Amino acid sequence: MSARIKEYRGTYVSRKDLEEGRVPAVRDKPEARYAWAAGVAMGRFLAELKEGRIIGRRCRRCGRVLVPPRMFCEWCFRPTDEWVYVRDTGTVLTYSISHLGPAAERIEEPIPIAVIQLDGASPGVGMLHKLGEVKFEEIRIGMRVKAVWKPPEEREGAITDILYFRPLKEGEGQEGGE
Amino acid sequence: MSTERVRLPHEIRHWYGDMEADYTYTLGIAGERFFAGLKEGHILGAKCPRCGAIWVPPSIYCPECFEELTEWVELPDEGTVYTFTVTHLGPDGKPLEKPEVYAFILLDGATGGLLHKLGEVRPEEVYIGMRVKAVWAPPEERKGAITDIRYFRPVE
Amino acid sequence: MSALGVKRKVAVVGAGITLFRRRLKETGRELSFYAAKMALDTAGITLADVDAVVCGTAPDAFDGVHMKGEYLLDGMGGHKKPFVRVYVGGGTGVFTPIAAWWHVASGHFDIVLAVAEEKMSSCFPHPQKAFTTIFDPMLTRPLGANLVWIFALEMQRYMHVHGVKKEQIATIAVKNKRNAVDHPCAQLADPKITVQDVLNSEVMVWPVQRLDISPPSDGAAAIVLAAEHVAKRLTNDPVWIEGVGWCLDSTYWTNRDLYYPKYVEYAARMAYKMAGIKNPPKEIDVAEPYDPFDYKEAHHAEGLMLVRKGEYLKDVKDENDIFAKYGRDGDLPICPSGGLLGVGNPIAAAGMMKICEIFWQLRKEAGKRQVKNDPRTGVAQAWGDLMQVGTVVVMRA
Amino acid sequence: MERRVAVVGVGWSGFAPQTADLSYKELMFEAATRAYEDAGVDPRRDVDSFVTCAEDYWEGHSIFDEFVPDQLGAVMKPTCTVSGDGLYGLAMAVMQIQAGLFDVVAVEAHSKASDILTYEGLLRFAMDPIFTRPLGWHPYALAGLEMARYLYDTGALEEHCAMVVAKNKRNALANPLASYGAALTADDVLASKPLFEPLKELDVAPLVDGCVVMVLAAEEVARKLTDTPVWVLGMGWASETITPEARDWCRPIYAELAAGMAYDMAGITSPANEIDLFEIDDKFSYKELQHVEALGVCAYGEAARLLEEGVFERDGDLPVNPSGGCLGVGNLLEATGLHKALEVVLQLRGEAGRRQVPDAEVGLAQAWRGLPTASGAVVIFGVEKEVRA
Repeated sequence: MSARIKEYRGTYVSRKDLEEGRVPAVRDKPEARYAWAAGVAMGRFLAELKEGRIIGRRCRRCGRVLVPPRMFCEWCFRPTDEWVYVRDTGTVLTYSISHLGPAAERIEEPIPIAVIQLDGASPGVGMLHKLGEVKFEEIRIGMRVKAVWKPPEEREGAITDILYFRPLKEGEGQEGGE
Repeated sequence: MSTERVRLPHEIRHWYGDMEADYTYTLGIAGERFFAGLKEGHILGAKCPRCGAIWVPPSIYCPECFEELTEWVELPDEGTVYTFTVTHLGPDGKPLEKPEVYAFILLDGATGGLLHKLGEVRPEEVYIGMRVKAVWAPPEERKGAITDIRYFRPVE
Repeated sequence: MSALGVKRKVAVVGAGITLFRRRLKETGRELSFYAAKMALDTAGITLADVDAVVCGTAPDAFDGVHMKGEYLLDGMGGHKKPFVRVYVGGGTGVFTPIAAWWHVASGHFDIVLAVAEEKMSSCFPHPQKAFTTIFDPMLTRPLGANLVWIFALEMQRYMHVHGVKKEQIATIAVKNKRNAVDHPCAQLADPKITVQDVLNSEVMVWPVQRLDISPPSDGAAAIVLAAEHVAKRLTNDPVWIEGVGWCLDSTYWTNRDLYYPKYVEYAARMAYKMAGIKNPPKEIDVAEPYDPFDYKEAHHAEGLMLVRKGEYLKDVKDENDIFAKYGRDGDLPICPSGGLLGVGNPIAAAGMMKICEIFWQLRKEAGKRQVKNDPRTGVAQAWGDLMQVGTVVVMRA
Repeated sequence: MERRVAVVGVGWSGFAPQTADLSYKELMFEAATRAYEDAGVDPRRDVDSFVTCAEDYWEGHSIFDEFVPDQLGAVMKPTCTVSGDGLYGLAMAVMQIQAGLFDVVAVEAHSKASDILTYEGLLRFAMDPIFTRPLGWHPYALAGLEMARYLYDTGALEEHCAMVVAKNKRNALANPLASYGAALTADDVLASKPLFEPLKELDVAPLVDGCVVMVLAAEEVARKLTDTPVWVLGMGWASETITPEARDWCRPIYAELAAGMAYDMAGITSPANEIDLFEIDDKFSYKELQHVEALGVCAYGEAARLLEEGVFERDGDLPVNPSGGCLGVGNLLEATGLHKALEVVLQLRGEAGRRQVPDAEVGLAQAWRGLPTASGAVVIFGVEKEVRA
């Protein structure tokens, strides 16, 4: 009875009220740490990244190559069948440029990011990563890119073993996607 | 169920991470009043106009009747041990140096009471029904927190 | 859906809401109480009349309490009652009444209270730190992702596929923030905002700018649902829940084309089928699609099939155009409440606010916000997870 | 008359303190595959809706709902998460079917406790941040307080609690899914390390990993799918406030209310006479006694005596936790209730192997959400006599 309700309740507190203790508060931080078991699919994916390779899984029924790999096909609901290496080149499906860091703080150097369909993965199967060595105004959907890896000795089996994707140079990676 | 499993120990991989962030909780309407009371050396409860219950710690609503509670009642800082436990582990699960006695103290006149430590008593002397009284921190050390009461001690 | 079909009619008979603000002094339990109590009062009942309580609240990492439903439960009226919390991320606010609906429609309960709450200010200095935990810890968190990333990627894809311009999208923010001026709980109403203001606002994650986004908020909202025989006893103008739908897409959002929310379409199809709606734009008089970002209103109106894919902003060039099409006296009023962009975005409570708005609109109790087309049928929708879940409720006067 | 609903398929995976070789997704896929195979359904075609039960901090993921559909066959289907025990999920599924929305619904719950490094820290974070957390207590201290008052109130002894532990760990020896089976005496339990006196180390159910998936179907579909439908006869759930100071320290009111609701629905007036076996929450030993009484199996304060008489043994008149319970199988977090339901279903189907309770036709599963909550659910299952050949 919106029009008939006289009072909507709630007591506003400004950030300053809180910071300067005019509104008393309890501060706390949880102890919430985890060691997630990577399992079969992600365990292998991370191990392959350490070797400078990107691996997916193929479902023989629908024929898709899935990156990141999983041991099940979500469309067919059956186990996936085989490991498939995909290339470290691909095509930008969508992109943006972040002026914010992980805690939504403003950052000096904006980060370009993209969803990239890797060559060898099924159409539409992309992965999220950063872009680098590129002028922001040159980034386009459809742009061809290639992974820039950390040196082998610095890799730890993580998505960050790829530093970023850079634009393909002319004549590079012309074999294209499947 | 998949066509392949991990078998060798060195192929088992874990990924470490956390869900830790900083939080600041406003005390709320009832909490602000209650903790301000502790700072002044008072234990405040909230009285339900419908069922007459006096809730400690207080709330702005009666959990039973869902009436809004606006009447504040000062309660004595004495009560009865309703239940207690001799605690050997700290909050992180590590052993305490010396066992502590935690109790739920039913405050005289209240529907609820306070969870707190007992002091000035040996664990084997504590019993359900024991009369206890709050031992307060000196006024200048109080911060408007539950630790403004240091512990409850036997009164007999 | 079952061939059996739904047998028992369920109505909304009361609604309540708190102010939505960046930071409120009340605890989550206290905010829940305000909203729940108001819903009961406006329904003319007390908690003793309530058979069960359904709780909706989004990530525990916002309020900063593990098992947050248990924490909130007595403020929601759940003490000594059957109480359950349902959870589909940002879709929770509209899903909570869906779960409450099946409590009643199944025949087990006659009166159910549904309460949604969020207190995002607890996560200090900024809720975004908690937002990052919604991402896959191995694939996404290590990249330093913040929540806006994925929406920026989606917005870009939407603009690219349909050739939609940022100037057009900004009109949605203008409409909703202006509409919110008439909402007594609104956090970010602005009667004078222009498209240029939105385009000049700080860039967050291109193409998303500050005024494209709804703000984090504290707040709560609630409704009372009743079985037909009880509803008719309680009120002369019950608002019936005639369709419910929800749908969840794959976790692997980088493996999907983000230009269109197919999961919203599926959820809408389920709800429309149940409500017997065959031609949504003709049969729906007022809509509250989920608008945490301005482009999402377009995205979701398309998913709800209120317009054709990619055509929500067709011929919309400026502020006047959007009000002519989707204003309160426009062709199809959309987000007359002011939406999340204007009223605020305490996640689950924001979805519930949309349900409250449709309830008030269909009862003709929305005061200055009342749409002018004598509405009989309305739809509310929310969305969440990793651009993944759609929740839809169709209501009729 | 409400639409009848039956369990037509069950599946499980894990049930070990450590499942480091599988991700939680792979664990879920395994349990789901078994359940769909058991039910004879294809989830992509036949299952209309999916309900998963999880809490974000147990998983280490905010909005855990995001991470569930693929491995359950639930993509682009009505799928939701219930932040609660698996029995709540089961109740939601039943209501979805009874409302006339769906014919076949799958329910999932799991524990991947071995992914958690800071269990105590998480429990502490579940307490009220204003009134309870600042005490700086280990959350299990609340169990010590409750146990002490329960023993005082009923006259039950620590020895009785120890007997519960010995019984359940012995039952667990006959259960291939149980990780904590042991041939122990009550004296061994009494001699274990005091934690929150009177609560001792062996009074506490240790954590374990495991996943359970169940497929539920409306009567007309259930009859087509299986010759051994296990009917949901009754269900109930209830909560008390999170504020310990405002709760009843003697009686678990949440369990009394949940049981009352379930009995009303099932038309049960004398649980001890009408129910053949009970799977009851025993995350702490005293909780089994408390819950037995709350379920009306006996009067308040009588459970200890019946336990002494052997009534709750697997071959007793009223078998309680023939699976080994949480004390023998482990604390499965939100999967606790679905594991108990799984045991009841297997018993009613006559598929419980060495731990089979003879001639069981009606069984009850009950779960409590664990500290610091006072919330729980009850589901009663039954089979038709002629089905059990």
